[in-house]
Amino acid sequence: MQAIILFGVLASTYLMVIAKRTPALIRYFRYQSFFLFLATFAVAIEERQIDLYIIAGLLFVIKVCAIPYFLNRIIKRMKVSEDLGLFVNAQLSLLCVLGFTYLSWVFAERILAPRNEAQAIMLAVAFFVVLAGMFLMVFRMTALAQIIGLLVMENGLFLLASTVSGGMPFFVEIAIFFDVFVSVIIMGFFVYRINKLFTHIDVNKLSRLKG
Amino acid sequence: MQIFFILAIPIFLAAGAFLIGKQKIFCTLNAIGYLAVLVASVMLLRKMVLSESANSYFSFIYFDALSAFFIFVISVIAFAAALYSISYIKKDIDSGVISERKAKIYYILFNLFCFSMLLVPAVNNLGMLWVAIEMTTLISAFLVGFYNNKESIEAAWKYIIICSVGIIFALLGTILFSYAFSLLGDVKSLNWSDMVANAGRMDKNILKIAFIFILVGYGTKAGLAPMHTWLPDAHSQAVAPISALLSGVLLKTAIYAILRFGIITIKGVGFAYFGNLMVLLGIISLAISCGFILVQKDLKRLLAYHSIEHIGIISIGFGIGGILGVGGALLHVFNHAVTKALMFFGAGNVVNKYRTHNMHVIRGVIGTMPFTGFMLLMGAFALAGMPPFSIFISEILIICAVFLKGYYLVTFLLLGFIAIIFGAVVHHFSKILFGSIPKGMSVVKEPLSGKMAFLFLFVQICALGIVLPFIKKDLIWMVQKLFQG
Amino acid sequence: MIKILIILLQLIFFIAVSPFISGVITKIKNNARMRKGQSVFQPYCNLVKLFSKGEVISETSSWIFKAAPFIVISSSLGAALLIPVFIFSGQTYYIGDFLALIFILALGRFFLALAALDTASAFGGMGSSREMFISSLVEPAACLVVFSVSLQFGSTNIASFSGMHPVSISSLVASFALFLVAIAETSRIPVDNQETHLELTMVHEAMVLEYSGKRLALIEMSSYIKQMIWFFLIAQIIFPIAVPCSINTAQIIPWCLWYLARIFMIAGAVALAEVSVAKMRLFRVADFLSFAFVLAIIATICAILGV
Amino acid sequence: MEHLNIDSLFLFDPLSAFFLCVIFLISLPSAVYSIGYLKGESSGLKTALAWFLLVLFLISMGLVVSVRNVFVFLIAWEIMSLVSYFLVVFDTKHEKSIQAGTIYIVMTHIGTAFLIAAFLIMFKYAHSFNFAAIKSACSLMPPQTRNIVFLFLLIGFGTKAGIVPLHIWLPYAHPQAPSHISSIMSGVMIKTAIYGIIRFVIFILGVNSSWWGVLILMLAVISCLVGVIYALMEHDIKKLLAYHSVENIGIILLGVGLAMLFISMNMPYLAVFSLIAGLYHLINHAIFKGLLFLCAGAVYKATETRDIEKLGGLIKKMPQTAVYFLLGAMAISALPPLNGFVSEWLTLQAFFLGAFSVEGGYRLFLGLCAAMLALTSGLAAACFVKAFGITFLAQPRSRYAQNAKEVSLSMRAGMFFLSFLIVVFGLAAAIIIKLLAKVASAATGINTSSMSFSLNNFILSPQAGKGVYLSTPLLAAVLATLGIAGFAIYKLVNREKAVIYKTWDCGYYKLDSRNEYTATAFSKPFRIAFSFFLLPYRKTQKIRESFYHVKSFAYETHTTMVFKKYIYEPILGLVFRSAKFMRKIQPGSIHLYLSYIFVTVLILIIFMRKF
Repeated sequence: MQAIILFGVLASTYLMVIAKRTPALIRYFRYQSFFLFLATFAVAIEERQIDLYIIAGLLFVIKVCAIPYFLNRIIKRMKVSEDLGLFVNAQLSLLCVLGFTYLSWVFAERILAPRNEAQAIMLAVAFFVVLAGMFLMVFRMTALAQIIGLLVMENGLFLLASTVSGGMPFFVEIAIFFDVFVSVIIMGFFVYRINKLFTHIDVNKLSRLKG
Repeated sequence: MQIFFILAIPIFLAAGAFLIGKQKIFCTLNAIGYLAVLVASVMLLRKMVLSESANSYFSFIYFDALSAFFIFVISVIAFAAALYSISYIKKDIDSGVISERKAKIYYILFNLFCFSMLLVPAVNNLGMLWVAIEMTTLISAFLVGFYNNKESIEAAWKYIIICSVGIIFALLGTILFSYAFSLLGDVKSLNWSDMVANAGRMDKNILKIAFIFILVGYGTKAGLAPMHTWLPDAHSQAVAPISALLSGVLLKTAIYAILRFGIITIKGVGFAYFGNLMVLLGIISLAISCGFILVQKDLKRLLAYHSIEHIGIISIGFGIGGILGVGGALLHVFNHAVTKALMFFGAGNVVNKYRTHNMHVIRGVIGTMPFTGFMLLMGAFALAGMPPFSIFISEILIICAVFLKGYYLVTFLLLGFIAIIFGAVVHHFSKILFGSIPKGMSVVKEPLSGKMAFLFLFVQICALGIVLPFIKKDLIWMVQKLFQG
Repeated sequence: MIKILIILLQLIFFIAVSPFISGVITKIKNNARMRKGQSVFQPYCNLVKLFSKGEVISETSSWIFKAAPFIVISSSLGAALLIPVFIFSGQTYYIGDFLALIFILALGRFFLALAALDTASAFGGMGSSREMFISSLVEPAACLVVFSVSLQFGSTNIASFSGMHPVSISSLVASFALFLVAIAETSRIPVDNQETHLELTMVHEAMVLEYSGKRLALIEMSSYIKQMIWFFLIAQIIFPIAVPCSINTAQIIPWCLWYLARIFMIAGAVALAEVSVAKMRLFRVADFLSFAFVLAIIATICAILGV
Repeated sequence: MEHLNIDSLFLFDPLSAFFLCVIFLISLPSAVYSIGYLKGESSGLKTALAWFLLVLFLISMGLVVSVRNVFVFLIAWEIMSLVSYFLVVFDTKHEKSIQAGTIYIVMTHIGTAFLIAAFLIMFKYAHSFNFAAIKSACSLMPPQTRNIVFLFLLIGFGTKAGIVPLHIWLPYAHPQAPSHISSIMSGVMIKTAIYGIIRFVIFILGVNSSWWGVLILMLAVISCLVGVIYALMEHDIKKLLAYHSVENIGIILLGVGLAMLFISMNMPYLAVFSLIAGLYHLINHAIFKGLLFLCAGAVYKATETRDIEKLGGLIKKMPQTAVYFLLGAMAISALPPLNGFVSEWLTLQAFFLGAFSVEGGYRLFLGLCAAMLALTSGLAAACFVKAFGITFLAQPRSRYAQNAKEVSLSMRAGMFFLSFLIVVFGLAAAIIIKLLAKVASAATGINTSSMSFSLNNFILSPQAGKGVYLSTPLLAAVLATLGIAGFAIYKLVNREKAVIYKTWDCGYYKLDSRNEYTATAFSKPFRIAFSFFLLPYRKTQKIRESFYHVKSFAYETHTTMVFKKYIYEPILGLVFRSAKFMRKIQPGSIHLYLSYIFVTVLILIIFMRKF
């Protein structure tokens, strides 16, 4: 059961890296969050703690429904081309991400001392998701891609937290969720502003402040 | 008890700003509110230093001398910024740059920003520490993008993206710390006090990696060298009192967070690891800021790079450790905050009058604005580290500490960079301040509140500069006290 | 009381004898050029003539022009007092030593140059600029000669090397260096021509161009005295003479004759040098004086090696 | 921090007392002078500010020379530089003074950085900032650290004193300040650096290797020659005096260097004697340089220009200032009865006496140094004939000089006091030498009760046995009587009245001021003689009316500032080029910034082992 969920997370991340258009990217993000929800739900069943259930539910509501809906609304409101503006074409970025997988596997295995085999895989997948988020942010031009990259990294962290130490204290989890949601709204607000002022959301052209 | 008082006032003021429409009445109320915060923090600091006990309420609020010191620094600068923003915002409204409604938003954000910054040192749980810092980023993003023109929006966007990435790394580090802590017993808690208690038994390897993530994460927020790229853009585009708060105090809260985790790693892995990392990043930030200051054209960016330089010096100070090192660094935190705030206020006035950031255009500030010009001149020399002012004392302490520890190369790099930066500062500021007044510039009379803010800060720079060599006992004692956490 | 008498005697001796020496030099030069030339006492006649003539002072000049001759004559006579002619080495006079002599001469030169500038004429300025140029380049050579001499005799007091002493190579080289210095100082041919009428080539003469009458006489006299001082110093190093401890008439006559003969020999050497060499361009004088400086260095090295 | 115990802050040994009296001896007349000088100032506020800064300047200098704790010394030192920066930049209107101020404060700060390094090394051994503790700790310092500390101290104090390679700021900073301030700066502030060298190198560090003395002597000789050659080429009167400060600092350092050489060869008598010569020239230079700057200020106030090519004939319009300037000029070019002559004579005697008791190579070295000193005094005399002659004598060359008027009483009072001091210090040399003996013994720690430097209150006798005597009062009396005798002969010989007529003009037309000798012409022989060092540049241009008729000539010549061109500009260029290269780090693209963060994380993790 654990393996299927992890495979699902991996697959959605690879899809995200290949995506060329923003709606596709959001859809794959939705899949990844759904698999993440399944993972936390599995852990919740195993640990049988009430707050884990609430967190899983919260995760589903925010990450799977609210944020993607919010992002899609932004795209519709802005008459901007849906092209993601890749620095690196799809094939090369896929190769990169494969390299990242190996890197995170080595990192998890050698440096962090995992207790058992299952935890090692979980650690590797978590770090891989973080690295992929990083990749998305650096090698995609549009502002929305950067927001999604940020969310993917946050997903990776959440996966790490829930698997490794059985999740952080309940109150902190809620606060982190709330923070993530607020930051997405604020970034969306700024994307509107950029679009109004610069008539495009290609962040790479934003280079008036030099030196 | 005062801690609630300190945290509550900004919230009330934020609500007040929301309710009271008339901006003129509210701004003075705001200043009085922060005066109360200042008084409370002074009482708190005195109580903490004397009573030596770290007390915590409902396992959520926890503070000791270190956090009391940082709360004191934050409240000093917040009060000065509140005082200054009275005249600054009024001038902006009169000149039609911002509308009445925007001023209201400004005050709401200002208070929320101060609340979140005051929250950071008070929080015990490391997760909540992360949340508080995330809040400061989000709120200050609005304040950076306040003027809604192309540059400020770009600066705000860069600020929010880079700091969010940095903070995510910090979250990664926090999780690894909790993972290392959970390896010991199976109890799951992120409370700092528990972690410090049994830091010795934690797994060394994980602590090392965790601290690297923390250092890079909160280092981005603190503006340490390779991750400083957002700082010049954000500080040069923000509203003047806000950029004073940003570079005076926000960077220090991030340093505070690094210190908190640093204490754990020192107990866990040993001082050398923490020290070398901090000194390395300090030297890199000194080198980069020195390069940029030399060829800078924009006044506010020059001050922003100066913050990077001083943050570098502070991190070297903490990295060296020992009574002199840490004492010097803590002193430098306060001195730099005060001086930088004064300089940003002065720069705000200048930019307001000359309508440009470009230093080649600004001439004869002493002629057009005698009071601000004089303050800028004194501030520039204070910043560059001339003796009658306090920064010189703390810099000498840090150099002494570095020298006594035996890092000769670091000392000569430090002295070299400080000398080059001194030359650049004098070169830039003498060009701006002196020289003939450009045509059509009238001598302007500054409002009283603006002057009060300047005087309040200037007195502190000079007082410390002169008094400090003589009061020595309690500073050292406080340092020892602080460092055990 | 006797000391004052001796000082007066020495001053009169210098004032009286020095014009005679420059008369002798011109006589030797003319004979060398197969000419009869002016009589040996011609300088005295010039002085008498000048003292009786009227005087013209330029309107642009200030009190410096008027006061300069007196300072120049006082500095020359002051320097003359330091030379132990009648003031035997026994009674020490505390005025100064060899070094002080160089500085006292510099005082006279300083005021003469200023007076030349005061007359607002191009020639005066040219003369003073060249004079200061030459004299400043002479200083190091003169100082090193004093150094090498004092190394040999233990102190810079002129009296110390005025007694009998063996003539060593270093004192020979030092005296030759001093000879070149003297030529530069007393404006003899290779450096400056005294008899020329072409203002553009003059150095010393250009400075005193504006003077006339009694003031010119005073300046002429001081240059004669200075000339004699230099000749005496050279003579003292090459031909040492035992200073008689007491004045008894028996020895005094041969001693005086030998005393004056030395100076005339130096004067003869200078005259022959003048005749045989052509005047140098001003900027070559710098090399001439650096040659004198190198000679002085050689003299010092020999003195150090005790040769 | 307990090292900062500031209990016994002050230290009044004869050395500090001497320097304190030097400071107040010069600043008193300058303060009186400034009453008149600042009268024309625009607003009352500026004069009040000028007075405030002057008082602060004197206090900080007083502190520097009398404090016992290294930390407070450093603070006082930096305050002194800061206040003098404000004074240099005092009339902020013209661009030159701002640039001069920047060069000045940056150079002094680099010097202070070296000082801090040296003090830190001392602090490391002594664990306290107190002079006494450091002095005792310095004896157990290993030799090579002693050498490093000595070099740092030399560079640190050298920048402030204006020793040659580091003298670049002096000709810019001193002329820009108001005259009474530049007289204090030139007269006294540079001397605090000499105080620093004496106090820290001779008193605290203790000299035991002889190459220290030789290094200082070489630097001193070079600064003497460079200072005087550049002064000869300079036509701005205050810049000329500033270059002369470089030269006289060289002469003072000759005395101090000799003292260090003799201490290292443990010859106490000679060490004390040469230190006395150095200190005596120090106070003499303070007096006559102060006077010269005040006179230059008076000339500037009367004619609003500092370029001597435009002045001339001021002696008729400003007789008293001319006399004071003449006295100063005579003193600086070491002409007898005055004080410059005495101290230069003492320094030369120090060289000669030193040569007797030193063996082999050192003798030649001392001889050559003495020769160079003589050359410097010769060139200085030439330079001041030019300065005085072109400024004061002959006909006025421009309408500035034409309508110059004598300056106010307070300025003349300041100048009179200093010129009176010149004469007094010249004549009372023997007495002053006795006082200086005490000061030198305090500095070097050698007790000089047994040594006698002057027979009685009139006659100086450097070496008892050698019979070398100099008595300035007797010399002055002799010269005066001879001069009066000459005047008497002049008066008695014949009664004819002197005729006043125009200068001889080869019979063409009435001479006007244009065919007077100018300063450039005066210094032309020197420019040719020292062309290997000055690299003169000359351009003549015919401005033609038509092909045949030449309307006028344009003649332009200047000398290249060797140090500035070949040392300072390349370094500055390098620093600015590397800074410009650094700007590429922040090109504005957010993606690059993000990649910086990720790369740092990767690097730190990879090199984790090393930390």
